[in-house]
Amino acid sequence: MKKFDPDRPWDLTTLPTTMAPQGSRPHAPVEDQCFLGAEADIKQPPKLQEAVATIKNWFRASSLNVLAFGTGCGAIELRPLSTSRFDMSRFGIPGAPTPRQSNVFIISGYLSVKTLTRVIRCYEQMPDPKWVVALGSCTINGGMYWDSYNTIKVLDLYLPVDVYVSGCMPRPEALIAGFQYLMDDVKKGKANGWHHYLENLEWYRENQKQVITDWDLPNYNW
Amino acid sequence: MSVFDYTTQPGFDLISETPNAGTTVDPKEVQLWFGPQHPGITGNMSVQLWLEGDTIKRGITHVGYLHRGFEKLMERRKFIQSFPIVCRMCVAEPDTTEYLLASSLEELSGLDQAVPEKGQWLRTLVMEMSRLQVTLMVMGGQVGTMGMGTAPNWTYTLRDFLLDSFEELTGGRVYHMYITYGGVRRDLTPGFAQRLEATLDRIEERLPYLDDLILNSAVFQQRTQGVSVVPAEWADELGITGPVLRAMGVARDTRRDYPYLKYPELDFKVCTATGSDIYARTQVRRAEIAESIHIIRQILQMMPQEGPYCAKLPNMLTWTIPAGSTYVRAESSRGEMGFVMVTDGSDTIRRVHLRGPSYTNAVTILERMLPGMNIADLSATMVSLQTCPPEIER
Amino acid sequence: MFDINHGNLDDSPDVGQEIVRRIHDRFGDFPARFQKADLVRLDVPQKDIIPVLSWLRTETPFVQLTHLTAVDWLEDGQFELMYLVTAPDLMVSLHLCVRLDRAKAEAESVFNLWLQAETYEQEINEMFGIHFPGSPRQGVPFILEGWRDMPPMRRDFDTVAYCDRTHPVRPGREHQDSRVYVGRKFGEKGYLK
Amino acid sequence: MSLKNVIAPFSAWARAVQKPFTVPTAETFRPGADRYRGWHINDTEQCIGCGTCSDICQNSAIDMKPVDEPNKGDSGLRPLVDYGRCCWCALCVDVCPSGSLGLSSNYIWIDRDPDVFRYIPGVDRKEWDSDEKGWRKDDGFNLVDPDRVPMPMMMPVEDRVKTWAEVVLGYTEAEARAEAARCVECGLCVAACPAHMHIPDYIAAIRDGHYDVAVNHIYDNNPLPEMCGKVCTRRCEDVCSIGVNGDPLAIRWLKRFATEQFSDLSAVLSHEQPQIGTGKSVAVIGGGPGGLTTAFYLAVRGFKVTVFEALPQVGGATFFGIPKYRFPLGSLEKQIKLMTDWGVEIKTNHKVEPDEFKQLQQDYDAIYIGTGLLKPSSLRAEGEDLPGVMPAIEMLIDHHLGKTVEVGQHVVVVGGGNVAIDAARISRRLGAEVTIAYRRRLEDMPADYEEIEDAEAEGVHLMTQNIPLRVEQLPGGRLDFIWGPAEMISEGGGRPRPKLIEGIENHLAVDKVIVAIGQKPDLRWLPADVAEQISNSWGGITCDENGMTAAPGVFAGGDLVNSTADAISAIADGLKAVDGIINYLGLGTKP
Repeated sequence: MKKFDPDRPWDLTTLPTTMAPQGSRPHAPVEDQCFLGAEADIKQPPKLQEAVATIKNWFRASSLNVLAFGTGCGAIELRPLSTSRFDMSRFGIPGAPTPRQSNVFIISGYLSVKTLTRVIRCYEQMPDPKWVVALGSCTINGGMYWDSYNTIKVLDLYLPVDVYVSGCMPRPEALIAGFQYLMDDVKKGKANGWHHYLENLEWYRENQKQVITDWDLPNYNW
Repeated sequence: MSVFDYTTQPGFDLISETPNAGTTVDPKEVQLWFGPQHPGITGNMSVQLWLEGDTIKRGITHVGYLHRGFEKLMERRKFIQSFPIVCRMCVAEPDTTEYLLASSLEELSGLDQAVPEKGQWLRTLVMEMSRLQVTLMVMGGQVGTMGMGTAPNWTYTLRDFLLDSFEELTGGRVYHMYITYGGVRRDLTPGFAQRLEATLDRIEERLPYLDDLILNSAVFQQRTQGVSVVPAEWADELGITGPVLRAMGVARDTRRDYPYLKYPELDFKVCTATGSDIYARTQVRRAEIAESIHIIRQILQMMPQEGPYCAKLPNMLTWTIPAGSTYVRAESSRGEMGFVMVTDGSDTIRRVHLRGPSYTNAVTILERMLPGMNIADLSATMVSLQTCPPEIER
Repeated sequence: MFDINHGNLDDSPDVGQEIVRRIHDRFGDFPARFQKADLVRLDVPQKDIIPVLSWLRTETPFVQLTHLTAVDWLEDGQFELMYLVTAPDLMVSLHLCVRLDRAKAEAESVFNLWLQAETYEQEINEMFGIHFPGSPRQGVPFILEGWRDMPPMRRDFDTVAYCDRTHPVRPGREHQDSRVYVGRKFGEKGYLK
Repeated sequence: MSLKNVIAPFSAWARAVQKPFTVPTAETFRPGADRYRGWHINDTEQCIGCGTCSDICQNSAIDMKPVDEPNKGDSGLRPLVDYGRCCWCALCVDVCPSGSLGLSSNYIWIDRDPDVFRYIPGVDRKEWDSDEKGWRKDDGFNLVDPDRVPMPMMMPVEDRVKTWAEVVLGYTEAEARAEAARCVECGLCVAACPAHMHIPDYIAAIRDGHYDVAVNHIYDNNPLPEMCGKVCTRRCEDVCSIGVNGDPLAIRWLKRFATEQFSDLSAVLSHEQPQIGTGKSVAVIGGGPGGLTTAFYLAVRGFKVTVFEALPQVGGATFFGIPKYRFPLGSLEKQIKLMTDWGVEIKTNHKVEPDEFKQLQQDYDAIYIGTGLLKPSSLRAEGEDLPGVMPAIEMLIDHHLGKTVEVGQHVVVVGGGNVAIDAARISRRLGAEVTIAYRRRLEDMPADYEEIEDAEAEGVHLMTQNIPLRVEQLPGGRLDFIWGPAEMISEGGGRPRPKLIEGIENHLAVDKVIVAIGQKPDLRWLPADVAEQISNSWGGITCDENGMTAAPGVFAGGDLVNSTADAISAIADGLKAVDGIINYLGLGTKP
């Protein structure tokens, strides 16, 4: 098994099991997870830091705001999910109309290159912390569009994914289970793909620019 | 007959995004992208708008966000391998495309004569159930775009009960993959008819309440009557079909005009309305829900209980079809859907092209309806035209 | 629709036969195939296609362009354009097929006859690289964005090779074809070849 | 806007007190429907690893993974499903020829690691393995064609016994291509065939109408394909994946069809073998299928090969053992002609004596022995040496050499193998009423089931589970065949054994008793020391994995070695000896 080479982050043969460097979901120590940017400068005793992190994560897990962006076929199950039969709002999961007000991005299936551009833009507009839920086969390994010239095959090359919900397409119940899985991860501080995205931005940019030929996305100021 | 007057087309150079000579641009104009990330957009598409205040001056439809290249993929798959992929062409209504693929290749291979009676009935049943569930969904979506929450909650749930029936019959909630070459894949389950009847009763019982919430609601009437009128003279020239056409009072329906499957044996009427506005289209859809329920009940009664449901198939891994071309059509909830199928004697499709009603609805018609429209009506207009992006770009 | 030479098309018992007869009388003896009650296929030479379509559009009930698409016959060096023209009141469609030279992929636009042809022609232009001079949206991307390769619906565009080049897949898959595997395991060999 | 319309929406409040439709939370999710298409399950006992699921999968979601060494009828591969590709269309289930694959009704699988969504159903244990519900194969919907194209036969049946013409008429071109199109190209047949013929390749060529390509594939490791195409024991068809839930592909008839398309085989066949054997010579003793195979493929490589045959015609058991209504002499001669055209020297009517064998060892670089089994086994019942009791093998040889065989009015044939059936059907054509007496049950008969059916159709009476007790002379030259009924008893494992029910004697008056209960080797023509050196306990010859006996340079094959008594095994032995001889002479690439 070759080691990951930071000079050749796009070389997939160097990656042992997962696609992204150091695993697509690094398990950073708890105190690192929640204090990024300005927050990280505040010096607090470790015990208190941990307690604050736990409380913060608990709050975060209880307010997942899903961005209303149906990127692929899986979006058809999002309406039943948000209406009375499956009723995702009873889990504290409302829909949010704009990226600026949301923190969960459901990638509902395949992404064409044209959509990927918009998805990256929306993702980067979303405030931290934020999580990506990937639905269906297409996000894992191309799905039934494995030989399509216009769709990307492996989502975690371009965006950090926190939870995969398998199925084509996953039923609303599977999605609810996926959300509960995500909530658990958030509470435990395991879901920090957003953190990972910041740390490996160059690597992600490299991958993104390989498929998006007309790169004109703004650089958001984190 | 006059050739269409296309002075209303956007006098705009799309490449440089500058107005053509002779078109004046108001300095107060604002450019706005409606979609692809927008709660009111019908699927993953977008409309680029130029606004003055909240009035749309002109706009251009942009699609391609869902392009998967189905037609290319099907050219390199065996016939049976095209069957799972084709239902993804239209996500909400997969059965129509499944039927079109099956019937077009059956026609070219001569298998169409072998489809057994029960297979035909089951196909008709699934197609009609599919129309019903999409119409329910669009009814909910229509009022949802105006910020009314109760009706969508109801219609989506009613639709979900139908999806339960689909799940029981076909093994899948959304992608049924049920209609295939030679018939269908599975027989009815015991007691299916009773359960479906119960679901239909449930829908029927709720319809008067839905009427009160939608068609009889003063708010809905105010928002939709006289809004987004499609001129009657566009009908023939742009090839408008489905509820949009029937809302003009033109009684055309593929099921009746080009009889297929068991529709000639069924008693149904073509629902029409007058006014050609959003309200009229909603009226047509509301009438079609009742009509679909009526049709499904007839099918359940008339369908033979015994018998094969699929013809004897050749080895699907080596099946070849003689060279030929054809066009088959079927009535989806949006209007006429058709498949152009070209084969060349090999074991793959040479060329397949989906002709869907959204194609002209979302681009040609929508772009010509935009000038002068209030931006608040845009979502409702798109839903009433049932612009379905996966079908446009495939 | 009254035609002074032939009488009313609507009264004809078989509209498909009748319209083909009139096209034959007026434009020439194009090969016609009566495929089913509502569909007739006509193979029209390229020089005649616009006159036929204009005549159908303006002087017959065949007023609707149901679709327009292209087929790539790579081995013949030709493109085929397929126009489906429908008489909605008579419930008959004509499939007019015209072959173009693949090296000079250019066809006359029917945008002047049917408004929605602009979208069809835009898509064919993008997906096949067939140019329709005069059609308003030629060269404007419709579906693809940032596309650098040849038009993807051409037969010589290899989508698998393109994917291998552009879109990485998740590693770790390995397939053994049972035919090959069994032959190798049991020492299948040839004694002549 | 009327007041009514303003009030109308408030009617919805009437629903506020009703029970909601909302489904319960994750702990008590609704189960999937009975037919739900969820995760894959696979009954690995039933699975044969044919890979048809992988072939039909349009998502290329299924990889075939080796899980153990292949057996005959099982490739040793099992499907691995990648849920990064699967679209749950369940075509793999509907096409599965063995019916082992299914989908469970479970539908929830969530993980943060994208690499876990792959497993081998049935091998990697999952919680849904025992799920009773879910999508299963249904008899009314078949993606492969389970019904064989019927083979045209000579009709009516009564006419068959009046002539020696071929009973099986052979496929027409359309029928052959239709039959070939049923193949799923899994290759299990390749494993089952002793000679490992390229079966899927030539079937595909037949399907596409390239018969010359097919013949080249066929001749690649079988020099007697027309014989095999007509009379092979076709073990390939026993393992055919389509045959698990349907009729196996008519591989034998397709091979026959392809070879029959060309009257001059040297026009379509070609080879590019280097002439490594120039200057070397090989003697082949016994012109049966094994010997001819060795001779042919060595001659192709430039060896000087001489075949010594005791009978006036080469072919061995394929010549004298197979009735001409199954394998006309012309077909054999066509294949022998190709061999002689390509350099095989054949000496017929030449029985090798012990002294000559010593000379051959001197003159030739290697010797191949394929003399087969010719000494009939005895009936082991009283009266077996009465006149009128004759071994089937002698009857067949006499018949094929053109001698008159007297069978009289009524014949009983003892035995249940192909030889017994052949003797019975020949006797039927010679005008006798025929009864076959077999110790075990009908399903235990080693003879080809189609042969048994044909024999019955031709009026042969089958008598099973009877044990011959003795044969007595009746007045008038007739014989009394006395037999007792047997019951089948199972002891330990193994197949059930017939056991005589004591005390019952049945009588059958017949003119001849033909004994067809097997043959034994006869090595008396070998020098005693050589015979001693190479023979084994049952009188046959033991070979190593290269086909060589204990005597250096002496190779053997066919019935003498493998005792399976079919031509294709002999051909396989012949092929093994080709490699063995090349390596023995130091001409091969193998050390």
